[in-house]
Amino acid sequence: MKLRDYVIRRLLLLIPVLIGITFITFTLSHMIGDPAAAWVTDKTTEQRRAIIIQQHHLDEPLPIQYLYYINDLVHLDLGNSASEGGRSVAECLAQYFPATLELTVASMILCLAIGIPLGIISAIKKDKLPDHAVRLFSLMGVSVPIFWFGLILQYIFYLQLDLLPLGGRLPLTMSAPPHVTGLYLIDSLLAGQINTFWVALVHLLMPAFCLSFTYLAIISRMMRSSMLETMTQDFIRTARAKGLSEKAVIFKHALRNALTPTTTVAGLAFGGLLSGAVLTETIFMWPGIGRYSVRAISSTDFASIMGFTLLVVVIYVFTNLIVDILYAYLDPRVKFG
Amino acid sequence: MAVETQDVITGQKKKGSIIKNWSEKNESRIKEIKHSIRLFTKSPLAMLGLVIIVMFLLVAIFAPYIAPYGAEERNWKELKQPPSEKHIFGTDDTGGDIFSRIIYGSRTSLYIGFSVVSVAIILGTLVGAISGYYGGKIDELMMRVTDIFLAFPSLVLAMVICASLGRSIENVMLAMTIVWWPAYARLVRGQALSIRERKYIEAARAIGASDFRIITKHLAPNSFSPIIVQATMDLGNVILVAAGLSFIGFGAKPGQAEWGRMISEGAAYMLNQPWMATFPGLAILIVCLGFNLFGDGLRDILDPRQRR
Amino acid sequence: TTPTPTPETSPMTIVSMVAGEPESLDPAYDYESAGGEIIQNVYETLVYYEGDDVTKPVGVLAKSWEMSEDGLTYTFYLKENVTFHDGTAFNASAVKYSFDRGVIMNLDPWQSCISPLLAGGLDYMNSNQTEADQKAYLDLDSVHVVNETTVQFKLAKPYGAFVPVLSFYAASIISPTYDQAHGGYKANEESEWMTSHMCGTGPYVLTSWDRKDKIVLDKFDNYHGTPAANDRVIIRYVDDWNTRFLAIKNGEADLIYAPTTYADDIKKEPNLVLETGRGTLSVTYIGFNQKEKVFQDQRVRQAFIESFDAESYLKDVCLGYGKRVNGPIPEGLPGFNPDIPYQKFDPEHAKALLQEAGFSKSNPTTIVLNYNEGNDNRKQACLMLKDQIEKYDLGITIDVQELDWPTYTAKNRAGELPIFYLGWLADYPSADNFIGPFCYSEGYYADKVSYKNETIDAIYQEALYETDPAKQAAMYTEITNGVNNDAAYIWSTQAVEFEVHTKQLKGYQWNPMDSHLRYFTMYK
Amino acid sequence: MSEKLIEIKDLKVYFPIQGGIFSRTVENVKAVDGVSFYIKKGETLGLVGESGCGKTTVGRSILMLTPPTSGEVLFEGTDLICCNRADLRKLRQNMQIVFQDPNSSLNPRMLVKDIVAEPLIINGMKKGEELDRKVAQLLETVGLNPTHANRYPHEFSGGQRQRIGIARALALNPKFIVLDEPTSSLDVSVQSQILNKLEELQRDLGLTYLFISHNLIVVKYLSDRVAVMYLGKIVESAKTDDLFAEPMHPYTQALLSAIPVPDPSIKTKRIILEGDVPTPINPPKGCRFHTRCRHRMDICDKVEPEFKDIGGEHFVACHLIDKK
Amino acid sequence: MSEVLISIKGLKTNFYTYTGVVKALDGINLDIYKGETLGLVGETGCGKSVTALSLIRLIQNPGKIDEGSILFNGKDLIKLSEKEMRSIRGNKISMIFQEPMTSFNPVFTIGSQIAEVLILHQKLDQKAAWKKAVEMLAFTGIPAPERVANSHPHELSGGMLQRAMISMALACNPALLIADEPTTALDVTIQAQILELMKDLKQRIGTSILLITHDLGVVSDVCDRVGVMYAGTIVELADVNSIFFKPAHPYTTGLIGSIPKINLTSRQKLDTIPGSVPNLIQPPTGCRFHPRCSKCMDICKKEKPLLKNIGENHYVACHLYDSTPELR
Ligand SMILES: Nc1ncnc2c1ncn2[C@@H]1O[C@H](COP(=O)(O)OP(=O)(O)OP(=O)(O)O)[C@@H](O)[C@H]1O
Ligand SMILES: Nc1ncnc2c1ncn2[C@@H]1O[C@H](COP(=O)(O)OP(=O)(O)OP(=O)(O)O)[C@@H](O)[C@H]1O
Ligand SMILES: [Mg+2]
Ligand SMILES: [Mg+2]
Repeated sequence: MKLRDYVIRRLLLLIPVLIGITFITFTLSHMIGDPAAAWVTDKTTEQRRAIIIQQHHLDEPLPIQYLYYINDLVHLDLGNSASEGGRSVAECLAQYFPATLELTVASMILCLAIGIPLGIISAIKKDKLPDHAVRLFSLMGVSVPIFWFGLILQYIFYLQLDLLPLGGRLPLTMSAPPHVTGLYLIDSLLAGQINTFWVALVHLLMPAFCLSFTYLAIISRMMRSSMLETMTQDFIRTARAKGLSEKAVIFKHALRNALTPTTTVAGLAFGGLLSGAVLTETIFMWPGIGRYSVRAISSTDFASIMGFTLLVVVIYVFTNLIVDILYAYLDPRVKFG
Repeated sequence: MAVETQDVITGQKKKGSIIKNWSEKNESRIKEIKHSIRLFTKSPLAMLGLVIIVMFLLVAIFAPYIAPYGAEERNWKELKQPPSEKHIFGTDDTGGDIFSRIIYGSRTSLYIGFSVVSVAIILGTLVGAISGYYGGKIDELMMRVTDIFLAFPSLVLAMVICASLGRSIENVMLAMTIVWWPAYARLVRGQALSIRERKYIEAARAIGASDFRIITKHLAPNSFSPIIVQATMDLGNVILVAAGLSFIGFGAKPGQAEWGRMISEGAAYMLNQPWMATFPGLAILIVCLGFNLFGDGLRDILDPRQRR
Repeated sequence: TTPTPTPETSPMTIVSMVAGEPESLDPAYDYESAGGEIIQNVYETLVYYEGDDVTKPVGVLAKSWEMSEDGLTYTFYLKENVTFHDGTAFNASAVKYSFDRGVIMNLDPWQSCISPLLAGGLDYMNSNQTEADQKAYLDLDSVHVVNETTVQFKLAKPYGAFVPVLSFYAASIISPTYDQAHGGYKANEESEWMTSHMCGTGPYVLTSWDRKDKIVLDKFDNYHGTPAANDRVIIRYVDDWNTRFLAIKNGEADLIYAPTTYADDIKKEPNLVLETGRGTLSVTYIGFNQKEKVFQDQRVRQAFIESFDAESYLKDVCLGYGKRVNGPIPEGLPGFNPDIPYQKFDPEHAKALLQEAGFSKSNPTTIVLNYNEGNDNRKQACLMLKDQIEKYDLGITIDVQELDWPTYTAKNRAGELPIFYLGWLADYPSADNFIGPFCYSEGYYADKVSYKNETIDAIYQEALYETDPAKQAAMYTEITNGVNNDAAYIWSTQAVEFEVHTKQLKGYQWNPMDSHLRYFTMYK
Repeated sequence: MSEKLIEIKDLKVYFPIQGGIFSRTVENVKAVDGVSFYIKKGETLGLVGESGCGKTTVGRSILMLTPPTSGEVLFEGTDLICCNRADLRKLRQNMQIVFQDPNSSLNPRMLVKDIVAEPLIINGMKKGEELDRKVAQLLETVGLNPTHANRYPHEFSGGQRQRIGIARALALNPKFIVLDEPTSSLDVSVQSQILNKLEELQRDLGLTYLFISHNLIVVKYLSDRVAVMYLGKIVESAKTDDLFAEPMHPYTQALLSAIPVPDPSIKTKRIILEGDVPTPINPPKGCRFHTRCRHRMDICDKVEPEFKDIGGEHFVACHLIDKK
Repeated sequence: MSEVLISIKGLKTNFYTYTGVVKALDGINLDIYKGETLGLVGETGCGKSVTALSLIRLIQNPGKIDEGSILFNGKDLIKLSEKEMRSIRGNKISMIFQEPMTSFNPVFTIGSQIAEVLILHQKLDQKAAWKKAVEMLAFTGIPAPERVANSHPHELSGGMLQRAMISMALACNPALLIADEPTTALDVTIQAQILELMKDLKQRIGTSILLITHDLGVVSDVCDRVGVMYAGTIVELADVNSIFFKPAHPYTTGLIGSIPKINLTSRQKLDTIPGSVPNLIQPPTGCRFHPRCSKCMDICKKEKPLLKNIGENHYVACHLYDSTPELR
């Protein structure tokens, strides 16, 4: 199959998935007693409620309602956020998303930058002390409650050592760089505010590390096992028989092959990071969609919870798609199927 | 592990058929188990994991004998006490002894972990085995369904389900089961797909075995090991996610000895009473680490490439 | 270019850090304290109080007022030369506009406190609020412009506490020009614009509102009274206690909101001042829902009351930051009677009562006790009660559950909570703002918990129109005793003022009617 | 030795390949594309050919393990393709298969006795004394020590595992066994053990074999007749000695000359075939072998040669024969 | 006979596994002459591959060469540093493997993988190496070598890849080519192509070849001399005719007898060697073949027989020949 066909096929396969996702979110929205919950707050009067029910066709039979629901989604009408003073959910998401994006991308970079070398070391030193150490470290990563880890990091790096700020994107006394992308690191550079850039970077460190810890572990484990797997392959023996040095064998022949499966995991990790942001952002007072969703939960603001979920799922689905396509593109052996 | 075989060929064929003696009958089984144990004991990390899990189980079982105070015993005169001889991990904001509460909390965590994982395995295995074995339309349909579930990051899906079901441990467990089964379905299906191609399945079909027999006798036992590994590690993951959900407000009731809740209650006092959040967090970390270490070790043992 | 840390901590800027963000800044809509705080600093009411007194209303936008003989008409004479933030002049029509707007919009604070008092207000509330209904109400002209500086209120029935009601921030006066320029108002609908914009006559102008982050108020230069002692107030919304605490320790904040649980930590800080001791106009209580079978039995209610060790709760859990209450009326309000005894803690008697009521181990019962999420003191109180009752070993399990605030209030409103911990904060400083909700069978809470005592209802009706304070106080005492006899509520505590600021901050003032703080006297 | 036990007529087995955007069947792997042959009672038919030419598929479809796309598979005159499940199950007891790879053909989690007993249990035998005796007897038949019945397959050597597979195949007293490269993964010394055993069993039990192999020498040793397959078709079939003495089809000739003969005194001149076997997805038009044939003629890439009897049970599909 | 190229003496290689020490090679003695093709046959697991890998010191963990020497050009390969050994691998001694499909790195082109050896050992630059690589491909009879050089391994057939493998192995004109079952994974007709090629190359370049196989047919076809291995020992070493027509060791006799002969006309029972290969963790004492030997004597169970010369270049390790006077 050609790459183009493969891409088209994957995109088409996305349709049932997206329908399924909306079906699930629709079902969940209708499970909470009040289908109008997305548009009303506890202060909405009965009269107003009736109007809303009519406006959003909530009195129609369920299948019809589902179509209206999809229609609303397509028009980015995700309802109003009760926990945000009734602002539209889409507006809230747009406001908070850049912070989350900045955090997750930074974590992703940390994940790869630390996880891959660790995995390689672990594979090369299999069953030796460095391997045990890396494995223990990475298993710690998947075992640690991320929200607790955040607290401990704060306790150590802020309270005890006073090296890093407690939370937030910038100090309370510093104003945000002019809004262009919403990513402070980029915006501050664009505006030439080098100091803001550094300060924002320092603020990013702890939450990004905290968030990346889990996936760093997963990536280093994946890297280790795919590296080990690759090292048993026949072509490695061939490379050695050619007289190549061990370094060349590992870094030229094994690494390329072992990296490909790791990219897929990295793609999955991105979705995981987004959801991990729920907990991390809460701990680090990071004004992103994760913290927004937790606030929404604590006030049963269902429209916001749903909006958050849909956004995350859609991003997740699309990153996976992109990663799969990339994978197919990178690995000459992959048969598109 | 070829057997010395001269007796096979050179005669001395014992009349009297298969031996009835138990130990001889099960010699191979015993040897298998011994072999696995030996492999296992060679891995220090896996052993550490096992020790942790066993300790954890013992703690959960004998909680009332170990814990100096009750799970919900509160001394209203001793709020937020730092660790001391009387309360080795200190007390919380309701005067509960944190040490005792952590011990009792292991029961909750185990209960959640085992219920979620076992139900997810049963459901997932059923769907996965059927899907993988039959393939075709059924497979296509079931995999699309799991696709949809897997399109959600697990914490997020569990979160919305909890949000719409309402707050209780039972709902958290239900939500997590809903979140977890598709992964097992996928795993088992993958196994089924690869095992389906093995010749012994074909051999079974050639001797007229029914689908039911093939699935239960041949497919299931052979797809067992990755599931066991996954399940072990998932016990840790489930405990972790449950604690996460508890942290953001789903799950345990106020005052209940549950680790996630204890952390979230303690978080507000991190500045001046850090023990309140630290110890329950450590408990989660250690237990999950135990399951993960053990699972990781199991994976190595059950991986045929690692054998011998 | 240089980094731009904006000088938010420069001398004349006061930074206050609080927990919850306003829902709305519209006085006709907002009914919670975070919004109330901003409204009280930007808008003004006709009357308010001085110092920490709440017994004697003084004029703010009004110079003076008088009540008609029959108690049905109030005439207010307004201050002159008062301008709104948009430059337009304040006058009697502005008052009329604001009141008509509140009634017509028909939202929570108005429905519960103001509309029913005005002539035709109740009818309008009970109508469908169609255009015709609106017109019918407006035609009644219950708020009547006599001249530029005189305005008359016509009441539906005589009501002794009408002037205090006008100090409620919902009765703030907004600029009609400004509101009209931004869409005006509609029935049953919050005004989108006025939710996030303000135009009043107060000492501060709303400069900006960054959602979930901060609100900036700037000194209003044309203020008619004593101008604010500072130039700018920044109110930051920081949910996390640790951050707030660290911020004030680091000098990034001048005042913070602090829950009482942290009192010890605060007192350890040499640079901080804890302002406390004066009682707020609030009562926290545990309500029994008499729709529930268990709580129809007065012995059970009584037993629960005697199982709650309010004394210890105050001392050990609240660390003494709070006062005991003997009934619905908090100390400091006219009508409060210190002679009414506190409910007593008597576990043995309670146990006997419960046994008598038929509870035993062989017939286990579970009772769900609710409170709202995140309120640690309430959690502690509930668990305390639970511990005590379960100690009797009579097969009673108290299932303490937390609910998020919207669900909690919704369930409460629907009367679905069997037993719950709640608090009531005065809207306006009058005993009937407490007696009514708790004791009158159609009052806010009594209705929810199906409490009804006809004798009390009768006394209440009478007391409402009683203009003699002493007589009225006696009636309230009678009501309180009656309610206590009926074992209708557990009276838990009256909260006290609890504010933290730095030593550098001067000019701190506090009034129980302040919805948190009013900043114009503060300086550094 | 004349009655036909198995007869295959124009058997076709296609495997669909899904592709395109909607994963529809875009092409077929024509694994077996019109194969006819018969096997007489008590004889062994050898089936040889290069890897991927469809040998296994033929064997599997005789047992209905792969449903044929079209054609007839007659067992003692009954068409298996039209049989219902119940009948098929009965008939199947008469037919068994032994696989190439003894490692994957035995369930690693079952004890040897359970593996051998499984066909008996499935066909209604109860667990107990009698079953044990039968299993022991089967193991002895194939030359294994019955005391080893309580072991796992991995505790045996390759040759022994293959014997377990044979014991399982024999359990139901079949008349016909498909031997799919039963020795190709074994060492020569072990191969000879198995070949001897197969020979012995055939003699003792009167079995009929379809012996699939790519090792012509082994085929020659065991078979009465040999059929040569190329890319889904049989190109030549004849009595073993005839075929080896006088191969008619150019492919058979090349194949015969290509086998390295384990005898240094024989130095044959190899016929080296150029190139690789084409894919069975789009097999060459006309004669499938024409792309690699030394004697290619004009007609070869246009007309498919007929599979003709040239006398003495010798069939060939080649245009050269027509010319002669 | 011509000069000795490589001389292996008393080579012992062990694998230290969880279950025990696998004594894979138990003192191998073997000379490879210049220009000859030496076949190494034996059942699976008898140590053929381990011998080959030991020769170029590519035994991986948990394996270790514990004893012995490998003399090559006057140097003992066992004693060389890893760096010196690397300069020999792929250069003086090169190796090809059984599975051509998996022996190439899937992510690089064939040409670049061949060029890599040339750059490494002959210090050619990128361009010259590529040119030489294409030449080498053409040398092994690959049509359109340019195209093949630019292909990724998965785009080529097995036969093609094995040719490319051979091109790569021969790129630096090695003195010895080790071929570990180079045709086992291939089809008969393709196998014939590769065997022809090897015979052809042997004539053209005169490299010594160590051909490992378990196909006696292949051995008889291309080898000059044959070593028969059993359970980590060489039991017999002789020219190909002697092995086939005058096998001396009972194991060799059994092996030769167990192959069906092409010229048999009627079925006759094949010879068999009873039993199976022993477990090398606890190998039988004395002669490792004794439990399966039909001519087993008491001494066989106790003493390990040494490789003895029993005729014109015919060596055998068996106590049956203890009394035979050495010829040389
Ligand atoms: N289940 C299947 N799906 C798709 N294609 C198949 C399937 N089974 C076999 N094929 C294809 O059919 C063709 C014939 O396969 P078959 O296994 O019958 O060959 P064979 O002659 O037995 O080969 P070998 O000697 O390698 O065992 C091959 O090209 C193979 O790829
Ligand atoms: N990595 C290893 N770990 C443990 N034992 C090993 C390892 N590699 C080889 N062996 C053992 O060494 C012995 C010789 O193996 P070797 O691969 O040389 O056999 P071979 O003659 O090449 O067999 P084949 O014909 O199957 O390739 C075997 O018994 C094998 O079990
Ligand atoms: Mg096959
Ligand atoms: Mg080998």
